[in-house]
Amino acid sequence: MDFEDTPEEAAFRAEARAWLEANAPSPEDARKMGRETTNEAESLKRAKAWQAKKADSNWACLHWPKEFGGRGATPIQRVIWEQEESRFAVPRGFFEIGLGMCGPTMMNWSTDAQKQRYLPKMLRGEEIWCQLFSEPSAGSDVAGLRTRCERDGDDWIINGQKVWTSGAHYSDFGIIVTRSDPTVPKHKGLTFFFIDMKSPGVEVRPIKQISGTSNFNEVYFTDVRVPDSQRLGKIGQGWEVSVSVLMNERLAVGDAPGPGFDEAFALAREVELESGPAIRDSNVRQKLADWYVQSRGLKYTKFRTITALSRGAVPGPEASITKLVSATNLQNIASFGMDLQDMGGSILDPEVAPANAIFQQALLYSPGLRIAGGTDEILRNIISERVLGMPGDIRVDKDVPYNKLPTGKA
Amino acid sequence: MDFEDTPEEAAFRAEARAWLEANAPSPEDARKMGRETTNEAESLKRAKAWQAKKADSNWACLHWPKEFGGRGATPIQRVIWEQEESRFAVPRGFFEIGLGMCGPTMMNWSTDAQKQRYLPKMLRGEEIWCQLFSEPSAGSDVAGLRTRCERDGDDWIINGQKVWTSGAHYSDFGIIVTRSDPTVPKHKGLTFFFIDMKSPGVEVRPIKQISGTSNFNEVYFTDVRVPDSQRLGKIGQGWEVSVSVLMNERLAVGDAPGPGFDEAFALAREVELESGPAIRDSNVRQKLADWYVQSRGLKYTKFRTITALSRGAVPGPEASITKLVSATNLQNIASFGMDLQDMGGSILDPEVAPANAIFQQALLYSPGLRIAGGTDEILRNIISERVLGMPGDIRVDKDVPYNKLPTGKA
Amino acid sequence: MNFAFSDDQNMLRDQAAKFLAARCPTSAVRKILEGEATWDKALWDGIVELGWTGVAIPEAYGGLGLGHLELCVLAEELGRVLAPVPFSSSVYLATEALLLAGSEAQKQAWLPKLAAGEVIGTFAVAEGAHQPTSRSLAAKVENGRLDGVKLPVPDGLIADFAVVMARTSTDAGARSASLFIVDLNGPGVTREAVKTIDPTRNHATITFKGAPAEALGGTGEGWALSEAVFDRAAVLLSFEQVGGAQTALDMAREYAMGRYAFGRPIATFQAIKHKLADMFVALELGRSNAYYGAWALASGSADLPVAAAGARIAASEAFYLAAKENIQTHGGNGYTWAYDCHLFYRRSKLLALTIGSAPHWKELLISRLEARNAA
Amino acid sequence: MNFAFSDDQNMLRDQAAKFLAARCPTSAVRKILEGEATWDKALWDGIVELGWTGVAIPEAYGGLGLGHLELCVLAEELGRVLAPVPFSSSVYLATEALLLAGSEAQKQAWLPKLAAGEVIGTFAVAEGAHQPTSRSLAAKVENGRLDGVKLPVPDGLIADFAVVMARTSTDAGARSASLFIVDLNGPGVTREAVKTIDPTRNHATITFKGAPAEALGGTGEGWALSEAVFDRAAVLLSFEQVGGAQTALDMAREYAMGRYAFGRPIATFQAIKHKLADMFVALELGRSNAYYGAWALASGSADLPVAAAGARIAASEAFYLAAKENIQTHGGNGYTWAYDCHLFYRRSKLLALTIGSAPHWKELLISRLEARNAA
Repeated sequence: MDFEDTPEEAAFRAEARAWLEANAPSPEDARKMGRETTNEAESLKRAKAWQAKKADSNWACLHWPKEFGGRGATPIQRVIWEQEESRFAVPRGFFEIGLGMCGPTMMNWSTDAQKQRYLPKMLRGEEIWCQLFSEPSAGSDVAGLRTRCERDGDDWIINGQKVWTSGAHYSDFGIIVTRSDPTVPKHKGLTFFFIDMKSPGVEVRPIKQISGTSNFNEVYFTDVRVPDSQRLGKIGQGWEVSVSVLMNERLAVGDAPGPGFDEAFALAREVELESGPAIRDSNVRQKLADWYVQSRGLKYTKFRTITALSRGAVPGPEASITKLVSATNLQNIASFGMDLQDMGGSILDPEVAPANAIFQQALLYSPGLRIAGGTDEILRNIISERVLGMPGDIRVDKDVPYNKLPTGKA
Repeated sequence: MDFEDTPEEAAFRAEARAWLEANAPSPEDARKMGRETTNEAESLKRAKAWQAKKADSNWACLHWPKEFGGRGATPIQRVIWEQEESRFAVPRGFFEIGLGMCGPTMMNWSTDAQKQRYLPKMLRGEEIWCQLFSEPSAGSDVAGLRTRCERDGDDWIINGQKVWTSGAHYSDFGIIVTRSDPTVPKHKGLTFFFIDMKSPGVEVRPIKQISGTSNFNEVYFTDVRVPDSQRLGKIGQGWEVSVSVLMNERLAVGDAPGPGFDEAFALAREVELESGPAIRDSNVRQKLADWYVQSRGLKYTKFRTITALSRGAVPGPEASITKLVSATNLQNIASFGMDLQDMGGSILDPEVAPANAIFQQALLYSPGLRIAGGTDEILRNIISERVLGMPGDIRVDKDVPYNKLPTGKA
Repeated sequence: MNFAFSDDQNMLRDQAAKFLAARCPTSAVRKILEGEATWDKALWDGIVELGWTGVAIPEAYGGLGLGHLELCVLAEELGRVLAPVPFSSSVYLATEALLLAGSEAQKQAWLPKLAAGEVIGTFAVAEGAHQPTSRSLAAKVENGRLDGVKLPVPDGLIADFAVVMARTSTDAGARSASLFIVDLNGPGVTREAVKTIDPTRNHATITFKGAPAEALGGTGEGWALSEAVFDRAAVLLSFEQVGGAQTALDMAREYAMGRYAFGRPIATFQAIKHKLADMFVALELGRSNAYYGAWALASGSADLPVAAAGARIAASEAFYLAAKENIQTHGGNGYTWAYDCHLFYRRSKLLALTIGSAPHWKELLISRLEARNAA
Repeated sequence: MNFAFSDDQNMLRDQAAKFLAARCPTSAVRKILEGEATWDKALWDGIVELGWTGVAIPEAYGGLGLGHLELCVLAEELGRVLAPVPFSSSVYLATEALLLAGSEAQKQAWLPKLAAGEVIGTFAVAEGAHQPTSRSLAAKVENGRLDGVKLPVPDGLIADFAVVMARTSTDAGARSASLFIVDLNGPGVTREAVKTIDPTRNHATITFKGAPAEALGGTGEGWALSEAVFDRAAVLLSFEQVGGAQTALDMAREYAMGRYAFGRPIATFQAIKHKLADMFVALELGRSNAYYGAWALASGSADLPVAAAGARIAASEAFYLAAKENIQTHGGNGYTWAYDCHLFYRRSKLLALTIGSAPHWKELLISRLEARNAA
């Protein structure tokens, strides 16, 4: 056990650091590249420029194979790059879904010509991609989706609605799974495409969340025409393609963003209770200790994973543990922080509430983190089935034609 | 809302109190009537004498109809009697299953002649009854039982094993559900009897629990002969009879016995931590507050139930809530009490550990309370299905012949 | 023994439920959420017309002279629909403060107007995002003039007057403060809305600069009186919380029954069934503690301080759990602005804080049990 | 970065697992449970023969001169099988105390014997069923003679000597006590078994009346030294706890897969699946914290106090949860004496208390983080 870099790792780190120090934007410029700024168009422009710059020096996407402009980096190298890049706080939000999910999907399932056409521009940030899976009536049960595709000559016609599509409004392309045959059991009647998001009949509407922000969209498809050449995988093979994409999603999910142990500890040191400083209250101290230990447990679990990956192990369900624990803790810490602020804990004004009201904000967005990317309940299923090898839930829908399944009203 | 007795209630209370004051055993004698004494035979003798005395004055079993020697009492009257009797701490453990479950079953399903023969002796404590339902491979799933009954002329021959039978070793009779037809779905092939526990082929063995005590038995049946006249309900109607019995069980379950808020509060006032008296520690105080509020919630829920019953409502699932909350809390309080005792918390010697080691003892027996009479998981099912009206779990065993069901190895 | 509401009280409940179902659908609450108004004035007028503002005010002061049990019944129904009106501020807090501490003249002056809905009151203690303590309290009254800043003041933009806690001694400690009645439409008062997690209930920052202040209760009794007022409000709020929790549980149940995944209603999954069972258990514990609080409040029992703390702790827990897990049960839809789940979640946390957080009340409860034990 | 055990260490693990599977089945543990013996002497002899007692003792003192990582590997395997031997008392506590505080002469005198298994040591701090504090500590040493009563002393009937904490100043406070080496077979020592919740590990009440006591470390350093020893033991015990939790989870999984109810394995019910998922999550958090503790211990990191507290808190939680819910998963069988579930449950709570309870360690953790933050 050893936290030091090997000589090879140290050399890689030095190289990354040198390039970043020479090229990274100033903190002020970096802030202007985030997805959640007030001027999205400007952010997008700056972010694309930075992505292109990274691509020019082969830092755009470390885990892609070299043939597509990646670096074919080891897991440890990716971690080292992330550590170094994070010191400059350059947002990567615009490109994450494309590079993390859509790119690998295209590499696996598209033609060589398509790879040549789309991957380099995706890598350079010239074209942005999104992922169109979830539907209003198909959340945890993605394969229950209703969006139809029907063959029309060399094309397909798509009708339906997707939901929770991050970045749909600024995306150029998207990957989408649709139902081509409702008369067979649900996993068997799906077909997968990539589509041009600027096609006629595609309409994007933002979804307002509890927190008041809109990080996701609904996307409506009305007679959207897609050439058959943009089909990925065979007709009816859409579920297999989707599963290969979702495996990448699990890897991408990280710690819940927001107040954690550090912020709760700082708040407890700041706040005065009738009995004295909150940090002297043993109830506060016991809770802080729990959160410290859990957050450290997640951190060291990540170290263990990286070590295993660097020795050739296949990615496991560690991301499920991280999301399950950190989203729940975030909600609890938010509530706790507000309790510490007592009667005034409801104040959402960042000028008034301690720590710029991050506890109050986290209370409002944390419920979403317990749902998006796999609910608590689905994550526990994943852990019990994929790690512990326990059987799946009893399936009543496996051998039933999709159009004979009960659908309910919600 | 009003905690005072109505005039009728006050009169009943006065009558009960007067009789108890004139007749109840001394505290010392009362202690000798418990099931958990070292000399069970002596306890049983004394308890039977007390039960007969109660029967002579019509106090033996308030909720039975008058025709069988009961009092046909209202729910409020039962509560008043329990309140008054509890002041004398006279154990009722030997007779509870008979009076609470077997008696009502006989009233519903046996012949008039049988009622005349068995109920008065049951009421007077002359004959003790037990209930034979659970089996090693049929716990939560009672209907999965394996014990066979086979017709032989006017008799039935029973072979198999029951388990978790409280009081089997001192019981004279028992009610038992058995499988008469393994070729039909499991709920349909059951037949119910009452049996003489002294019959040849009945063997009772105590089960040692974690706590080291043996409150339950295994009962083995080897070619036990039961006359068809002792069948309760029709052949194949055994599940219906069982359900009527189990409805009574839910009512009988009360608070988990052992350290609760009061004992935890007292311990916290007794124990010194490095920081000072434990009761000054805010973590301790917050936990105590939770337990106080929960125990009071259960108490007042009981008041609400009694009020509803006295207005003619049908007993609901309140007992499930009580058992679910109090068994879990008991385990938590036990663990908490031991934590307060720190390094010495493991000491089980009642001469050394505070409060006669009740926290340590409770740690050892509380896991059983989360299981016996319905596991936590079954109780949550009951609440969701019977109170909230949610659907049952998906059943794969409903229409399958019993002998075609998979059985596993445990 | 009789641990239930009477037939008359249940009839009042039915009437209230019918009235609120018609007049306060969630669309009405959403108007406030979206900032179309600060509060639902029309609903309030209807409430006043029904006499609810005077339910627990004696007839001698223009009220209906019913009791606190009737108020509990109404509170539960108001909580069920998240009524965006200043009922709790005016009725549970300001009115109770006057009933408890007002001189005969003050009662004569204010209670009939409160009963008739001619004025709306509130109660102003907090001074920012921290626990108000005898060391931190900054607002002060000297020579009948109040200086200081109170926030968040519930219904601060709506109320006509406030009962304000202010320092009357430079020492810290239990006798450092007193209560005052302050005309919010009078001189020396500036009000500004303050954003909270629940926009469906108005809150304000109120700045006092030499505002005329009339003592309510004796000098130095501010902490004790506000504790007594909060005990009463705790019981009444616990019924609002129970009402809100019941609606959240009902919503979760209905959604789970109608939402299908994997070819079956999600209500058939134990993860959902057991979640709802836990919500129900918490609600029952909350409801039963609230009932005991109602009895203690209505009967004038000496056990009120303990009963009120129990009701507040259990009901706060029940509502927050139900609201939080109702969102979870709704999955993706649950955290959209468009679904109503978040309205209950916001309100649950608001109510859990408004007269002090759960840790504060748990501390109070144990102190009170210690005192009872010592007595 | 490399956050895993080495190939050599994993080979040691495999050897240990094979040895313990053969020599320490639960039937061996049950012999101690049933009182047939105080400990498993034959198993201990095998352990000594393999050199485990000297793994972390330098070669200069007769040990194998490996390190604490190897000891962690062994601890996990010993925890997995609930080995009823005085390994933790002698190796994690007594040996570590000597390594940490012993004079050269003391090391020369004791370590070779400990490594060779010729003597067994233990560590005696507690004086009854309460937290030992600088106010409560009663055992005292004057003129090299120890008077007092220690209980529960782990392996107190088995050990040959004990490191004993005793008062050397009549004042309370951090410098009130010192550590002493006391020969338990010597004069002035009476021992008697004391019953604990886990009969598979011996504990004793030891009464000292003028027993000769030799100082270990400086006068007044007792509290600081025992804290340092407990930090080391906390890491090692956390591996025993992780091992125990893993076995409990494995048992629960195996039972759930093989037990059928309602025509299907109970492992298909979400209530069971999600329970086991939660056990696994707690175990992973425990294991990862334990790994960090191992790194801090083995590398001599200044972060050891924080790392040790983290390992102890997370591993105690993981083992207790796994053991408790393993019983629940087994249903009726789970709470019988005949099934092995309770052996793990008993051990989990014993280990969670033996060097101080979770609340105590959480308090320590936050104090240490405050100190680090202030530095």
